[in-house]
Amino acid sequence: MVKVEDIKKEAKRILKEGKVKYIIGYKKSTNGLMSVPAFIESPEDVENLIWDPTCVYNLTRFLVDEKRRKAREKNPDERPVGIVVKGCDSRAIIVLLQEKFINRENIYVLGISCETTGVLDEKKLLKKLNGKKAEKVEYDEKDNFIITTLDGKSKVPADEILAERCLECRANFPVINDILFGEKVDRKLDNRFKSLEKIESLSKEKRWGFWKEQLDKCIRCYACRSVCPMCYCDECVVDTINFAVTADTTAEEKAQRIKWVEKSPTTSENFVYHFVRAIHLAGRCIDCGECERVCPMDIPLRFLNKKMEKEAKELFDYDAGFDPDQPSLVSCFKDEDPEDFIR
Amino acid sequence: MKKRTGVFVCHCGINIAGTVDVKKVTEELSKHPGVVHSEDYIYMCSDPGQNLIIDAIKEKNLDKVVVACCSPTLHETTFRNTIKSAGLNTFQCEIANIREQCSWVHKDMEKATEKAIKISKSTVERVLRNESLDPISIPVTRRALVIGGGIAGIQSALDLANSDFEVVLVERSPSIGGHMIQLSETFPTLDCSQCILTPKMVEVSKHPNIKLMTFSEVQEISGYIGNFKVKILKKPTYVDPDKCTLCDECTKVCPVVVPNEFDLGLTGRRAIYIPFPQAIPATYILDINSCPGLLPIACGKCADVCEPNAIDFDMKPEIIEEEVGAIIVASGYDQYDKELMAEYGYGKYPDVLDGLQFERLLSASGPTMGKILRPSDHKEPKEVVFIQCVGSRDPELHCEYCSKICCMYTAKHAMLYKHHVHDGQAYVFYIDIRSGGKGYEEFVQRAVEEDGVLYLRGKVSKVFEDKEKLKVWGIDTLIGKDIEIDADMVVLAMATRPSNGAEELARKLKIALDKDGFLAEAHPKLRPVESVTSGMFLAGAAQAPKDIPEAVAQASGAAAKAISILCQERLYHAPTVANVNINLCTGCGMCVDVCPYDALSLKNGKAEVNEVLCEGCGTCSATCLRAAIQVKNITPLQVHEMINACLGG
Amino acid sequence: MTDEFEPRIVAFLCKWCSSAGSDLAGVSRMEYPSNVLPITVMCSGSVSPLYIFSAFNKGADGVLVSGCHPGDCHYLKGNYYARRRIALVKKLLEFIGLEPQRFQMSWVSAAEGKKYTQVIKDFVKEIKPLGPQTKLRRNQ
Amino acid sequence: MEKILTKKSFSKWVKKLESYKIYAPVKNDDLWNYEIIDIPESIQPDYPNTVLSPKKIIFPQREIFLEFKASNEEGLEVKEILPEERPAIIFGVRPCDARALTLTDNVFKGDFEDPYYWKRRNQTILIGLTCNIPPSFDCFCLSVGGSPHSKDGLDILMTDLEDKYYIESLTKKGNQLINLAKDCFEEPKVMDKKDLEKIQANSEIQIKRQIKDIKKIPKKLKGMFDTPFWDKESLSCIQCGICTYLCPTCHCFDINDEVASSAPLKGKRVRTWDNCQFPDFTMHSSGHNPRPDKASRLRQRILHKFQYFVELYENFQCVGCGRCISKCPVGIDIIEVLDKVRDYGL
Repeated sequence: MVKVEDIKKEAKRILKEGKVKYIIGYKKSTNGLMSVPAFIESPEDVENLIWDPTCVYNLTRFLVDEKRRKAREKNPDERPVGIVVKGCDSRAIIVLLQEKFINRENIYVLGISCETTGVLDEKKLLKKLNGKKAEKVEYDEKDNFIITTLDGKSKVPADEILAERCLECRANFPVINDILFGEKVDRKLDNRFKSLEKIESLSKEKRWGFWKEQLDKCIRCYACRSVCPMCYCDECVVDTINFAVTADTTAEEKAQRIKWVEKSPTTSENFVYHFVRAIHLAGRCIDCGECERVCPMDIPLRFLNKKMEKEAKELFDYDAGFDPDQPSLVSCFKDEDPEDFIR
Repeated sequence: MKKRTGVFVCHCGINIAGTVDVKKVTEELSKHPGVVHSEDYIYMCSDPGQNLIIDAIKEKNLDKVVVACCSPTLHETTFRNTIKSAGLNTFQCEIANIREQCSWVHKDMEKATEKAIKISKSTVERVLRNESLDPISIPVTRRALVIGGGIAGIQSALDLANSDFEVVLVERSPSIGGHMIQLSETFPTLDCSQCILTPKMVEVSKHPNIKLMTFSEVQEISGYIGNFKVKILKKPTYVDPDKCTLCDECTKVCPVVVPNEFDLGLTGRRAIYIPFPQAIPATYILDINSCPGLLPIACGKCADVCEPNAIDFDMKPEIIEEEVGAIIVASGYDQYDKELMAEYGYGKYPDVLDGLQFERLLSASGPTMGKILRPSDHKEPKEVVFIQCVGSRDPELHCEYCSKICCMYTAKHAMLYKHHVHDGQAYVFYIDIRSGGKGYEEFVQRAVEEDGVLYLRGKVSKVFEDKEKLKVWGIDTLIGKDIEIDADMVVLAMATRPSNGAEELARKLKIALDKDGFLAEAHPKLRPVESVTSGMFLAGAAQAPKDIPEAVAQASGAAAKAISILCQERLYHAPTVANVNINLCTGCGMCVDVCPYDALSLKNGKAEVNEVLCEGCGTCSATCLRAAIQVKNITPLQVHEMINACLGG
Repeated sequence: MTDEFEPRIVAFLCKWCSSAGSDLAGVSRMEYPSNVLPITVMCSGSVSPLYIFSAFNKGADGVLVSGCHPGDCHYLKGNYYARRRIALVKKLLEFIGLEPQRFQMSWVSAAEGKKYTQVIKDFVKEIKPLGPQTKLRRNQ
Repeated sequence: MEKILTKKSFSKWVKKLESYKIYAPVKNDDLWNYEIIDIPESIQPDYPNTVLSPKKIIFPQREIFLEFKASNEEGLEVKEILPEERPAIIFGVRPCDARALTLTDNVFKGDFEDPYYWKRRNQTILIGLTCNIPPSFDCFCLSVGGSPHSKDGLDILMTDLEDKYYIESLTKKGNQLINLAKDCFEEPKVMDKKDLEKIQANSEIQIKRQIKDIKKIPKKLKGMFDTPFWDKESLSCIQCGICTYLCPTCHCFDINDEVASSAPLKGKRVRTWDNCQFPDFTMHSSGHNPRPDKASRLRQRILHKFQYFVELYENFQCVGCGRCISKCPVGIDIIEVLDKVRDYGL
């Protein structure tokens, strides 16, 4: 079992030694159960770090902010940033390295193995507790979570309230790390695309009905792309019309912007937005499931990305987030790529 | 400034007007935003038609032109030049293809007209957003590289050198001369191959404009037309050619004998040897693979006897970098592999020879000094069977293509055999006789009529040894009978295939191969000496099987093509190339990965286009997730607006 | 003219093969339905998924991407990238329930005028029974 | 007017309201949202917070202003589009959400009365429901001037008394609705009134979260514009639009021309919600962005709600519904931020 004391010890050491400028980790929130991202700058603050099943965030998203901030600074601190990652999050680091968005030497990775479980799904937990508020959720030695409510402690099999992505996790172990916490345990997974089947097995019209209902809910708050570590573009192609990139952007360049998608949250526009996201994440999405977690309208966005992940695997034998040196899914090909769909 | 577009709709006689209501197209287009002038005319490409355009540009102050007519492959250049003469940039004209893609393929006038209107409108939307561009100018390195020192390479090198351009001629074997120097006599004139080739070889070696690099291989090529950078690996010969006096003392002491490549194994040579007497450069070389050891302790006898101290065991491979403006690839051919021809006993029976071996037997300087003798028992063969199309024209088992030269050289072989062995009989098994070429048909007839060569139309099924004879089983399809010949010798006209290593060379040069592995020309009819990569040309049998006159002709053609580049101080390249918006670029490098021309690279974390290399294919633009790269004048915005125009209204 | 539904198909044709192939169909006077609106691009590899989404968004009843056969790309390998990208787009569109017939890809060489007409004929025939594409079409 | 409506009579009453477009909270999967109800029986007044407040009905995320068409010959043709003329009723409005509309009203009147907003606002009747128990863990209406039984902005307030509702009609519009079906209602008894008071008092106690000394905050904020406070507080913000889109008081919008076809040019002019947390929100056409980073955007959100709005309209632009807290993807808690503001520099 991962001991938070070990993480704290290492965090304290690297901060004390000045190895990192700060550490991105998890801390307790002020208002309830879930953790919140923590930005720890001093060894004293290390005490705030926690590790429990509420540490859902993919903190690599904040490396994007870090890069932007650094670009603005006149004399940036060149030391690396410490970052706490789970297996899925570590794959995001791989893709960011692959796309040269970050450099290996700019990060110090504190990798945590999820061992036999993962992180929880807040909505599932709320249901499990019939709307009662949980005060605390902890790992135990086995495959259970220990939940504390006002009524006391209880043990729940982790699988019952585990996030969907964790139930379909392809590697719960950080593929990249400078220091590792926890054991490398292989979770047995019969099919990492299992949940997709229930949509794939629907008839075409039912699938359309499903997606129309889901995407019609979209309010285009863009939380899905905002939380996504792969959506690090300075400007999303979806936004082009509103964006003059810098003061140097000429009128000519501005006139060249295309409105691929309107701001209106109508069926057609929502579809194009989510298509663009899915296709741009094909071969890049590492299934951290954050887009789906943050969606205020509960749109099962993970399915779109998962579908692309499945096709990448099945058609092209491609897995994102394992090899920083491989070319991206759509920037390479094999002679024997399938073409049975082509006339 | 508001855009002022003129639309010109061509009737093309009735070719367009027959199915498209051109008046309606003209009228509809006049309503299109941005269009200030539209008119139709019976033949836009005629002089009066072009004058209409010029006049309209002047009168209406047009700055954009759309001509709705035939396919842009036909008259795009015409009309671009037209608007140029009226003072507009050539890129301000676009063609709406309403003939090939519309009037010629539809019958319903209403529907065809509607489609023609949409095509024209979408073309207006495109031209409205075209940038005025000027061709990209590139300085030229006025030297050439010729790869391959056979007859084609030699001819190209000499043509270039005589036109006063410096040439680097790279040959991977120790001497230039290629396969031609192995030949005895050449069809149809029967002049001696060595006699006509050696003067050219000497000219190469003495030419002040030619830098000859034998025993060398091209290792890496970068750059682009006009400005290639080439890395050449010069392999060590362990003999200093400047010191070697060709005294031949070394071979006398060398203890090693290995098959002689020049004679295709019909003779042997020492580990230190000269490839053949007339080799250029004229020097001995040490074959490291057969030499017992470079260390004096292992053998070193040759060095002991070498008076001028030409032998240098410490010679190291060298990498030589050259800069050139054009490249001619003349990497030649090889014969089809003998392992693949087991049914004819090739490689198993010593008296089954291939065409080149027979050339050596015929050669006055060959292993038998020009006498025809069986390798097995040195007896004169009285019955010789020549088999054509060995490995050629056999799509099931071997090569699909015709090797082209075999009909002629087999006739020559049979004829020369008869000249040597007057009482002998020559048989030729053939599928067809292909003797197109000046004096070729007459030559074949001469073999039949004057030399009594017996031509049998059919294939040989098997060759096997039977009591000192080679039994040849075949069929004569003309009389429909099985034939059995007890031959003393069998000569196989082996298929011609791309030389060993051609594939690797093509990869280094980034030029394509055709389905048979020969180097692919840019266009089979109209650009037969150009490769798909601009600035690289093809000569000789590397591109397809060829005889000597053809190889020489193509070599001169390639040289002329190369000269057409080298004679210019600057080159011009289409300016419709990719363009990076560095504000959007995140430097992920996906465009760099997909670029087929290595035109993209990352510089300071942003993609950068080498405009000279870029061919404007736009694969980068479709790959970029951030829309940070686009090809000029076919930008995503233009396509977006074209989609809109196609579907709107 | 009948009131039969006439689908509007946007066809992205690569300049060197498929557009040339369509020219050949023209030169050979091979007739085919007029439902296709050709947009010639430099290479099938330059067809961004955004073009496809946008065409459907703007009301195309069908979208065709056509390029050179593998190995024949004028730009050596653009069509290989296209093949991969289009496969993904096709899977995505089918996954959300768009009729697969509405989005197709073909290899048409400059010599295949006949094939081009066949591709168009089949395309039109297959999507006519589906009626107008309203799923992804912007409500105008 | 005060009445009693038994739960049995409720659907009877609603049936009488058929001429109105009726909205009510509806549960889809696990989400509650206001939707148009066809079968009036199905209105369930017990529900947790809807994801979006009734703002989405009065001030829809997409509003078509006009349609346009242009060509070389005919010039520009413009057709104005106004919201459909049809009175509407929203059932089950939480008091905080109704209060939010009274705040937003300030913005859409003044020098210019927004015809689209007011058209919808005036033809919509709001029927509220007292929050006997808080609909969210994150409610803090009491701190910002509201309460679980606030009547601000409502036409009718219903309070659930187990087997019946206590009905308080607060406006003429409310009275009209009751008069449409007089026989459904009874007069309240003394006991009912007592029950009501008990429940209302109890409902306040249940609100656990609060911002202490909130009155000090506007003044405090004034001096905090140029402090590093915002950098630190915004570290975990991912700049999505959840907090503002879900906020019942946020009302920023963008107007765009949605071009359906460029040839001939035609399309619609459309108003959509906009969001101060989006990086392009204040992007000038010059390329300059006065709020270039997330710190300045978070600051804007807090300052607008707790300083600028107070200066203009003497009210916080926050009703304490807690949506921004519950749905923030990274757990940013506005109460915590304001607590820190209050204590900043002390």
